[in-house]
Amino acid sequence: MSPNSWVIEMAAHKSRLQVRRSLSPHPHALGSDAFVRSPHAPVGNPVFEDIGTILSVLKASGLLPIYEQVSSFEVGPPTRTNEFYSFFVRGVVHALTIFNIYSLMTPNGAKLFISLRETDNVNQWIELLLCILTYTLTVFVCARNTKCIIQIMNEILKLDQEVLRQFGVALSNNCNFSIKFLLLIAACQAYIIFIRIHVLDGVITPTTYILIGFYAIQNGLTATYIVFASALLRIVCIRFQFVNRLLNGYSYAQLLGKSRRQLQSHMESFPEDSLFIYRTHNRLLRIYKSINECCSLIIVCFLGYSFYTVTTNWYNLFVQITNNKGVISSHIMQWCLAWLCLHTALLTLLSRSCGATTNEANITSQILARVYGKSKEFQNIIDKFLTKSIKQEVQFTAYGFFAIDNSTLFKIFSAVTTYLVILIQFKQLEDSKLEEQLQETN
Amino acid sequence: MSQVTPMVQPLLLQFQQLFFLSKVVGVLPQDLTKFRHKNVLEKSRNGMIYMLGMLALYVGLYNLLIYSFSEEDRTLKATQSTLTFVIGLFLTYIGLIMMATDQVTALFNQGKLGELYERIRVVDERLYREQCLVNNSCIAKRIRIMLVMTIIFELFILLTTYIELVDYTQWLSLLWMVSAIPTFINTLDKIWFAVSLFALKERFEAINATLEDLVTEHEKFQTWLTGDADAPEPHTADSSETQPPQYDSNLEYLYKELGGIDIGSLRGSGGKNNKVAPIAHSLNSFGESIQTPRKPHQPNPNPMMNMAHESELSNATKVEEKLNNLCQVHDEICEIGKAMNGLWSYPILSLMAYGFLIFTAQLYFLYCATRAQSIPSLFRSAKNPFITVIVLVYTSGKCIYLIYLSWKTSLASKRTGISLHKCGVVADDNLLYEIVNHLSLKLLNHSVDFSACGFFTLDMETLYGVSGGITSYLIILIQFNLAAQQAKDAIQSFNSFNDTAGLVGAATEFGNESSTLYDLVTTTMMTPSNY
Amino acid sequence: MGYHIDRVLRLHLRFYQLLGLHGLPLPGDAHPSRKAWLLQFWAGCLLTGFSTIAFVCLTSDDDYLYHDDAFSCFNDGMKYGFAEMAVLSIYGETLPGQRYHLARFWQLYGARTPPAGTLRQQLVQHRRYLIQLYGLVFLELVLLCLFVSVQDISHHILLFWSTFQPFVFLVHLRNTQFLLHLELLRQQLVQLECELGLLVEYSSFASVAASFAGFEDYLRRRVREKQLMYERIYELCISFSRAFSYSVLTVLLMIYIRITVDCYFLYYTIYMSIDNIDYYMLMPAVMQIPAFLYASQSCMQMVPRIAYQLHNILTTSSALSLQIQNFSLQILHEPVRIDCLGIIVLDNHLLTRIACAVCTYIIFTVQLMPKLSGSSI
Amino acid sequence: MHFRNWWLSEELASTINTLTNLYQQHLNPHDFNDCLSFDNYIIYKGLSIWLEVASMFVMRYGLSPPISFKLFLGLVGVMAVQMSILLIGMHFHLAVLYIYRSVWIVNRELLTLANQLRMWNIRSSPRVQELHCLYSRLLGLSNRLGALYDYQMTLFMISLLSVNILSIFYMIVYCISLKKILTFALAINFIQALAINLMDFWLSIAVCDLAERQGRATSAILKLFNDIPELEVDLDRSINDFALFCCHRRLRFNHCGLFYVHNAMGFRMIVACVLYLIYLVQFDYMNL
Repeated sequence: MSPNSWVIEMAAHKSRLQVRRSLSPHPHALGSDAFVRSPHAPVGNPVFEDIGTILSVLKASGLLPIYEQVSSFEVGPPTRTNEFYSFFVRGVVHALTIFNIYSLMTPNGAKLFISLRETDNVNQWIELLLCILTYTLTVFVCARNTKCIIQIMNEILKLDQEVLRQFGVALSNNCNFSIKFLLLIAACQAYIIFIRIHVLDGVITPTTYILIGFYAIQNGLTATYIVFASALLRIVCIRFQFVNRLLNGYSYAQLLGKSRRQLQSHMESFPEDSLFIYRTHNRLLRIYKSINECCSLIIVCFLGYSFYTVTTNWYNLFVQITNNKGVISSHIMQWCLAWLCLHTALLTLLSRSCGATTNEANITSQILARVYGKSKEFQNIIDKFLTKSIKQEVQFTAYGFFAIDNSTLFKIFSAVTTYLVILIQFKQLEDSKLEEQLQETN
Repeated sequence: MSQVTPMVQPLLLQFQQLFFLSKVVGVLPQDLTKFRHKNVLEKSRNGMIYMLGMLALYVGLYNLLIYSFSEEDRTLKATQSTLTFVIGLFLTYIGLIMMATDQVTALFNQGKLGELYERIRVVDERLYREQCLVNNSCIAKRIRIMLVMTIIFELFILLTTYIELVDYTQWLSLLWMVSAIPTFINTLDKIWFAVSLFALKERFEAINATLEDLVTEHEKFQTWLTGDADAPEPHTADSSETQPPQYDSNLEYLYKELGGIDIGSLRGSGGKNNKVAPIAHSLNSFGESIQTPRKPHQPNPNPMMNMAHESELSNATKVEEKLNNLCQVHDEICEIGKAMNGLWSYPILSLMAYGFLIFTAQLYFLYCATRAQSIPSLFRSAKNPFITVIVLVYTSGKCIYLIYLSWKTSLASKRTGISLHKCGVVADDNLLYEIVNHLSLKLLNHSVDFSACGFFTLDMETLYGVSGGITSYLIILIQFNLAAQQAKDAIQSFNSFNDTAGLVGAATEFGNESSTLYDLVTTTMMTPSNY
Repeated sequence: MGYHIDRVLRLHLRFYQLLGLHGLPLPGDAHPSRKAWLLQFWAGCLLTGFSTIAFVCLTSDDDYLYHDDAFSCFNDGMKYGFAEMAVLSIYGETLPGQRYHLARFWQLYGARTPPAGTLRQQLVQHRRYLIQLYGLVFLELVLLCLFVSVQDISHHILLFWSTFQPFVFLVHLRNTQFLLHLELLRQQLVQLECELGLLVEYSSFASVAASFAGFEDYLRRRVREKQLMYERIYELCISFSRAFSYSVLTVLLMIYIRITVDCYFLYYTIYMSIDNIDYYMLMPAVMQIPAFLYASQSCMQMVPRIAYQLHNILTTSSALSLQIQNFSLQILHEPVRIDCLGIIVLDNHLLTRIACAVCTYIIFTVQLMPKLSGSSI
Repeated sequence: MHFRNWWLSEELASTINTLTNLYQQHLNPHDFNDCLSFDNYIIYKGLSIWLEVASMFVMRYGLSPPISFKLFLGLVGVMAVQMSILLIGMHFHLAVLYIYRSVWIVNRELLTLANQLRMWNIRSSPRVQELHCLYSRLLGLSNRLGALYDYQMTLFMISLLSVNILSIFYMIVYCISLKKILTFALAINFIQALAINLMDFWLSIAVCDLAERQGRATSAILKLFNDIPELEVDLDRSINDFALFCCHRRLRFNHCGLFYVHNAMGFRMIVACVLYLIYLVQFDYMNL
C-alpha cells in the first residue's frame, strides 16, 4: 500500500480497536489483563525477550531505537537521551567510514590486499566498497525507519493482546536461532580478523588495526541486522501459523467423524471466529508488508554484497587450488571458508524464513477452501474471503526486484557460477598476456 | 471393473509383483507376509535390517568396483586434461548417492507410505459411494510394462557395455555388473511414485467423468424436452426458444432505440478492429434471435422448473450433496498428492540432479571419445555412440516421464473446475449457480503442484530451462576442453585469443542460462496466475 | 460431419489436403470414409518420400552436407535432422489418433458460425490469414527466383537446396495452417467480445432510460448464452492445442534451428569469403515465427478484454450478478492459453528469448569456427 | 516513432480528453494535496528532462572543438530530435502518473468507506458501484495509453540502455586501453551524463511500477471488507464483483507484448546491461 493510505489505515485501525472494546464489553477482560500483567511485568517484553540479545546489540550500535516500554503490550518512542545516544553512535560510524575510505586511499591500506594479480585487487576493492556501502545504507535506512519499526512492534504486541483476550493463548515465538547466529557471526569475524592480522607482514600501524576491526564490525552488524529481520519474519510466521491452525479446526478432516449434532455445535462458533481470523489475517499482511518496506533496501544491498563475496571467495579457492606454483596457502583457504560458511548460512536463513512466512500467508485461503460450508451464510462467509484472495499471493520482494523465497538460493548460486566463469576468463586473459610479454622479452 | 464389487478393493492389490521385486532388491522395508495377506504396507524391523544390509552390500561392491577399475584412471590422470578427470571424479559417486537417498528416504517413510495407500483406499470408497468408478486394472498392466522396459534397458546397456568395452579376461571385470545396480534400484523406486501418481490422475479423471456425465444426461434431457429434433444442437435451440415471446415487443423497441448507439459503438470501435465481419455476425445473430416470435410459442418459458424430476442436475438440493462430496474428495486427493510429493521430494530432487549431470557428462565424454581422448573408466559406455544414445534415452525417459505425469495430473485436477462450470451452465438455475460459484471458488484454491523441495516445480516449463542449461554447460565444457587441448600443443597469442573469445561466448550463454532460469522461476511463479 | 464452412476456407483446406496436411474429408464430400483413407495413404506416401530424402542426405557421402569442416557439416546435419523430426510429427498428426481432435475443432467451428454470405465478406473476414499466407509464400517464391537467377549454382548448392527446399516449404505451409486455425479462434473471441459489448450498451441504456419488466432476466439469459459460447471457444482452443501439440513444437524448433544455422553460415561465408548468397533465403523463415507468435498472442489477449466487458455490465438484480460471477469464475478456470505441450507459452515474450538465444549461439559458432576449421577431422 | 505518434494523434487526443473529463466528472471533488509521490515524480520527471538537455549541451561543448557553424547546426538538429524523443517519453509518463493518482484516489475512497462501515455501522452504500466503474474506466484508459505508446516507449528504453552501455564502454576503452589520462572535466561530463541517463531510465520504470503497486493495493484494500459483520447483500455482491474484476484485470503496463514494465523487469535489464558490458570489456581486453 502507498504510505498515505497506510496512515489512514492505521487511524482507522486504532479507532476500530476502541470500537471493539466499547461495543463488546469483555467480562473477562479485566481478569485477562491481570493474568497478562502478573507474569510479564518483571520479565519485560513478552514478545521480544528471546531476541533480546540481538535487540540489545542493535540498540547499542544505534541501528534500533532504544524504545521505552509503556505497558507489557506497547512500546513507546525513545527518550531524548537515548535518541541523542543513537545519533551520536551513527555520527561516529559515518566518521569512521569516511576515515576508512581515506585511509584505504593511502598506501598502507594497500597492504590489506594479499594477491598480486590486478583482477583480484579489483575484486577486493569492489568487495570492500560494497561492504562499506551496505553498512552505511543500513545505518541510514534504520535512522529513517525508527518510527516504522516501533509501529511494527506495537502492531505485533496488539495482535498478541487480542489473541490473549480471545483465546487466552500467549503466543510463544521460538527465535532461539538468533542467538546461535549471533555467536556464529562473532566467531567468523573474530577468526577472519585473526587470520588477516596473522597474514599481514611488516609493521602494523594502528590505522590498519582500526581498518580491519571496523571492517569486521561493519560486516557483523549488517549480518546481525539480517538475522533480526528474519527473526521478525519468524514471529509473523508464527502468528500466521496460529491463524491457520485456528482455521484448520473447521476443515473437513475434523468434521468427518462427527454426528450432525456435534457438527452443529462445532460450527456455530464459526462466524465470529471467521471475523476474527479475517481481521487478524489482514493485520498480519499489513505487518508483513511494512516489514518488507522497512528492510527491503537493506536486504537488496546485503544480497548483492554477499553474492559478490561468495563469488570472489569461490574464485579465490579456485585460484588457490589450480595455481601451478603448487603452494596452497592455508590462511587464504581458511579465510575463504569462513566467509563462505558465514554468508551461505545467512542467505539460507533469510530465504528460508521469508519462504516460510510467505507460504503460511498464502496457504490460508487453501485451508479456508477446505472448510465445509453447510448452510448459506457459511458459504457466504467463505466466499467473501476466497473471492478476494484469488491470485493475490503476497511475496516478500527485495525492493520489487525479485521475490525472496526458497528458490532464491537456487537463483543466487546459478548467478554465482556465471560470474565465476567470467572471473576465470579474466584470469586466463591475464595469464595469456603474461605469457605474451614473456615471449616478447625472450 | 474392480469396483463393481461392493467392497472397494485396495489399490495395492495391483502392486504385487512390483512389491516382491522391490522387496527382494531392498527398495522397500515393509513387511512381506502382511502385504500378501492383507494388502497393507506395514513397517517391519526385519525388513529394515535386510534393507540396510543390502545398502551396505551395494556400497561395498560399488567401492570395490571403483577401486578395481581405477588403475586405468591413474593413467588417465597422467595423460588427460584435469577437467575430464575432475568431472569423472565428481560424477563417480553420484549414482551411489542417488541410490542411498532413495533407500534412506524409503526407510524413513516406511510408515507413511502405508498410510498414504490407506487414504487412497478411503477415497476410493467415497468415490464408490458417489457412483463414480475407478478402474484399477490397467495399473497392473502399466507396472508390468514399466518393469519390462526397465529390465530391457538395464540389461541391454549392461551387456553391450560389458561385451563391447570391458575386457572380460580377468575375473574382476565381472564386477562391472555392479555398476547397473544403482540406476535399477532408483528406477524401481520411481516406478512406485509414477504409478501412484497415475492412480491419483485416474481418480481426478473419474471425478471429471462423473461431472461430464451429469452434463450429457442433462443435455439429452433438454433436447428431449424441447422436443424438436430439427434443431441442430441443444444450446442454441433452448437459448433461442426459452426466450419468452412477451419480451419481444419491448425488445424490438429497445433494439430500435439502440440502433443508433450500436452503429455509433461500431464506428467507435472501428479504430480497434475496423468493421471486421465478426461484428456483422454479432448483429446478425442478435437480429435473428430478436425476431424469434415466428417460432412456435413455448407453453413454459423455463423448461427447468416443472420437469425437474427428469434430470439429476435439475433439482439443486439433490445435486448439491453430490457436488459437495465430489469437491471434498477432490480436495482429499489433492492433499494425498501433496503428501506423496513430500514423501518423494528428496529422491526426485536427486534424480533430477542425476539426470542433468549424467546427461551432460555423457555427451561431453562422447565428444572426448570422438576426439580420441581417454575418458574415465566408469563412463566407458560413452565410447560407443549407440550405447550412449540408449543410456541417454533411458535416463531422460525417467525424468521426462515423471515431469510429464505430474503435469498431466495437475491438468486433470484443474479440469474438474471446468466440468463443474459446465454443470452449472447447462442447468441454469439460481440455486445451482450459487453452489457452483461456491465450489469453484474452493476448487480454485485446491492446488496440486509437484515441486522438488521447492526449488522448481515439476512442470513442462522446467524442461525448457533444463534443456537450455544442458546445452550451455555442454558448450562450456567443450570450450574448456578445446582451450586445454590448445594449451597443450604449443600456443601463440592467436589461439589464446580464440579460446578466450570462446570462453566469453560461454559466459554469455551462462548469463542467458541463468536468466532463463530466472525467467523459468518467474514463469513457474506466474503459472497459477497466467492470464 | 454436419458442419458447413464458407468457400474461402474450403479452398484453402483443399489446398492443405493436397499437401496431406489436413487429414480430414471436407463436408459435402462423397463417401468421406474412403476420402479419409485416401488422405491417410497420401500422407503416408509423402512421409516416406521425405524420410527417404532426409536419410539419403544424411548418409550419402556426396556433398549434400557441407563437408569442408566438421562443425558446418554437423550444423547441416542438424538442419536435416530437425526437418525430418518436423515432417514426422506433422504427418504423424494426420494419422487417425490425432485426427479426432482436428475433426472436433472443425465440427465445433462449423456448428458455431453461420458462414458469411458473399465472397467479399469472406475475404474480409479472413483477410489477416490471407495476407499472411500469400505474403509469405510470395516472398519465398520471389527469393527463390532471385536466388536461382543470381547465384552461380555449384554442385553442393544445387544438391542441398534441391533437397532441403521441400522441407522448408512444407514446414512453412504447416505454420500457415496453424495461423489459419488461430485466426479462426481469434475471430470467435472477437465476436464474443463484441456481443458482450452490445450487452454492456443495452444494460447501461436500460439503466438510464428504458428498462422494462423481465429485462434483467433477458439479460441474464443472454449472458448465459455467452457463457456457452465461451465454453465452446475454450473447447476449440483445447482441441487445437491437442491436434497440433507436437508439430507446433517441432515446427518452431526446426525454424529456429534453421535460423541459427543459417546465421552461422552467413558469418561463415563472409569469414571464408565465399560468394554465396543463399542466406537471403532465410528471410521468410525469420518472418514465420513472429507471425505465429503474434497470432497466438492476439488470441490470448482477448480473454482479459472479455472479462473487462463482462464486468462492465451494470447489474441491478442478484440473479444477474450471480450469473456474471459465475461467468468470471469460468473464465478464471478456463484461460485460453496456447502453449506447445505446456513447455512454454507462445507469446511475444518468447520472441525476445529466441532472439537472445540466437545471438548467443552465433557468438559461440563465431568463436568456435577458427578452432574447429583448424582441427577438423 | 514520430510517424507513429502522428499516426495515432487523434486517438491520443480522444484518450486524453476522456481522461480529463473523467477528472472533471468524478475526481475533482477530492483533494489531491496529500498525494505526495505524485508531485514528487512530476518534479523528478521535469527535472530529469531539463538535466538531460543541460547534460547534452555540456557534453557537446565539453567534447567538441571550437564551434563552427555547420557543427552548430548539426548539434541543434541532434538536440531537437533528442528533445522531441524525451518529450514523448515525458507525455507517456505524465499520463501514467495521472492514472496513478486517480487510482490512488479510488483506493483512498475505498479505505474511508471501509472505515466508515466499520465505525458507524452503516450497512450499505452505493459508492462501491461507482468506484468500480471508475476503476474499470481507468483500466481501459491505461490500456489505450499502453497501446498508443508501446513502440515509442520500447525504442526509448532500448536507446537509453544502449547509450549507457556504449558510453561506459567507450569511457573504459578511452581511459584504460588507450592509456589516455582522464581529465577532470571529462570525467565530470561523462559521469553526470551517465547518472542523468540512468536516472531517466529508472524514472521511466519506477513510474509504471508505482501505478502497478497502486493497482495491487486496490485488491489488498478490498480484503479489508472481509471482517465487517453483516453487510448488506448487494453491497457485498458489488464488492465481490469488484474483487473478481481486480483479479481479472490488473493495472499493468506491457510494451507491445514484449515485457511488462516494473521493478523486476528493470532489474533484469540492468543485469543484462552489466553482463554485456563485461563481455565488451573482455573483447576489448584481448584485442590489445
